[in-house]
Amino acid sequence: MKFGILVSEGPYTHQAADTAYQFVKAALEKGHQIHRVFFYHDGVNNSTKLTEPPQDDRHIVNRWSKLAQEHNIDLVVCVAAALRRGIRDDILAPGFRISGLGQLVESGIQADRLVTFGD
Amino acid sequence: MKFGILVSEGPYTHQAADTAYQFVKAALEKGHQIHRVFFYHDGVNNSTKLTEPPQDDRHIVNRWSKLAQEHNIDLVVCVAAALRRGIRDDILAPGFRISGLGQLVESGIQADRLVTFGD
Amino acid sequence: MLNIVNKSPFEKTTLESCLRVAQARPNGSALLLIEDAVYAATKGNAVEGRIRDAMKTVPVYALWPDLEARGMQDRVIEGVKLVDYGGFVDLAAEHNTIQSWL
Amino acid sequence: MLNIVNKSPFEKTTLESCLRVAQARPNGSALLLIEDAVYAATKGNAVEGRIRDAMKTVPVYALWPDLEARGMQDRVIEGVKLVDYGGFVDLAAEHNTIQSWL
Amino acid sequence: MTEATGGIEMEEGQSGIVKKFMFVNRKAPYGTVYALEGLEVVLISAAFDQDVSMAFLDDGVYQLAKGQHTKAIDVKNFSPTYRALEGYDIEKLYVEKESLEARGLSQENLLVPVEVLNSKEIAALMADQDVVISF
Amino acid sequence: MTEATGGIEMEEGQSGIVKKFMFVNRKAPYGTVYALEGLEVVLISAAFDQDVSMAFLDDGVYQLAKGQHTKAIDVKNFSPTYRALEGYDIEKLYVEKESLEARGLSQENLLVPVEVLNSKEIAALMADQDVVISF
Repeated sequence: MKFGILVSEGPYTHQAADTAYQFVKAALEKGHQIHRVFFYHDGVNNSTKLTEPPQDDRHIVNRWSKLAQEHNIDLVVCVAAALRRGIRDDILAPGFRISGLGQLVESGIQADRLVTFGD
Repeated sequence: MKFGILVSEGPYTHQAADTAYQFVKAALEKGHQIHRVFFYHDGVNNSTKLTEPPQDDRHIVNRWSKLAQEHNIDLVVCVAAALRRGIRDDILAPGFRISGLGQLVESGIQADRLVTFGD
Repeated sequence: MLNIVNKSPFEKTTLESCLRVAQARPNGSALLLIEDAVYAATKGNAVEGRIRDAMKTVPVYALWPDLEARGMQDRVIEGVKLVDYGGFVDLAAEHNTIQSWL
Repeated sequence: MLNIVNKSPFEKTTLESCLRVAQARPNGSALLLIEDAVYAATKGNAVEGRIRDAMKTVPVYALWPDLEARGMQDRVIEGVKLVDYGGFVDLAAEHNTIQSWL
Repeated sequence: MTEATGGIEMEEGQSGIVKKFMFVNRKAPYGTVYALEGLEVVLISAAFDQDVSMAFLDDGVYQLAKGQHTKAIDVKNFSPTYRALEGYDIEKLYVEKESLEARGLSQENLLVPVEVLNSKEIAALMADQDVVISF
Repeated sequence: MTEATGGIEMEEGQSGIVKKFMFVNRKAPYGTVYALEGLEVVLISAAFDQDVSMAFLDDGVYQLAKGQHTKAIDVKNFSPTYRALEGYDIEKLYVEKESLEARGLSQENLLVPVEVLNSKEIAALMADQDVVISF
């Protein structure tokens, strides 16, 4: 089955980004496909490579990048939401790309299920 | 009277940053002093100069910078919260500085009142 | 003690928690409703009775700019005192301690 | 319809809203409690009756990793079905539509 | 339009698949950005020729309240956008009766004509969707 | 320590003023970061020789629940930090009775010894503070 994922909150502040990651990992382990992970609202803050959490904590941004690299997952950051929050191409972590909201609607059309993680 | 201000949420997502700004402006108009504005939790996202909201919307980051310049206000971003969220010195808007949590406690000690704006 | 609430009473239980504590010892306490909490200052809804009860022991203020933004300017409960940002600053100056119920 | 709730029933009214709608037409609906909503799956508290009532018409699931994180593993109401992240994925695959009550 | 739709050309967007999309609005305006950014998704969805509807429940009904004046809070008043939805062929606006009544509101207090449905009717509509996105 | 305290030297921090600081915790752990980041402020405040207390109300009481195991959610378990507070001379921990009871919890379910007070007693303590910071 093909899942589309919507992440609506930033890393650390809300558990949404953690739960979304665990869901995606579990779906892949079960042999499902991930059509796209779309980051909207404060979710765009998952994508900045400047993030540096304490060493004894999980690194949410790097975790996404690694997953994208290993499983060839499309991580899309909404351009309008990103501009409002100071996320630009030059601070994007590996595996993320900035694009329009149409990519979310398209994921709703193309994926078998769209699952939202937010606040 | 001397006010300390704590801003706990990021710009646009929650109204907290707007209300804090309007409070500070009104306090200054009434002849009060602002001891410091401390940005904690997602509040640190108020400080990035990469922010670019739509042209017909208010520019929350620039609004803080201008206020700091005109009234010589100390805008302090918590270093630990900032690292967790990818806010670094090189993307800081004018008027903001990064420092430790002790600056918040000190503001609680030095100011006559500490007012928190959050979610 | 100036108690500030900024959450809709229909969405969160914050106002109820604040009032539980504030009404247990109302002396010198006031309640200021801002942002989405201004809906609690309006009449004809399911929480109107709660605010009317609170007003018996604690003065209740609401931030006018937030009421107006939400189109609630004609629905304010009689007895709720309206303040602008300047009035908010005055309230903060008049009370020794300020608690934002986040 | 898989209904997902992630907010504590003591903090927000989300669970109540979700159940109002889901119980009005329970056919084919399920409820999954995750994150802070797992407190609703525990017994001895003020909302236990609400979940027991909901279970009469809608199957209720709770995410085990979130229960364990919060130290609530020994308090789960009998009849609430426990899932891990893999079980969450299965539930999402089994239901045609998924609604996160944010 | 290609930028707004995320670089997806309309030929590609119109893949022939037509799904039922429901956008569920449960939050008040201005206190948080969800109502505004939710509306942005709805407008973009209009370009994809899908079967789009919006449901307003709980504090989401406040988004449609008449008489919003945001000058004093210095935030953009986006309530006129609801009136523009018709021009995007987004005409299915459902409001839950129970939510309206709990807030002492009625049809006359709303910016746009809507269909008022009870919880059971809203639930039936939701169950019939392919994609539900909640803001 | 100077980095943690924001570059404030202890001589300067110890300005001679001693205020009553109360940190009010009303949110559950893990669902949001407020409990964890709130605790970080409390620990720093210990360096300033102020009269510090913590109050746990509403879902904040869940922060103190015994038996937290966070391995499966891959988030750091910070509950042992509450046991370390005593070492920072932060010994005034108040828990609201009404909040505990609504959640079916009692003193034995908590990680650390606390003083259980009713709403009225908590309100009296709050009114007596100079600074109240809520997370």
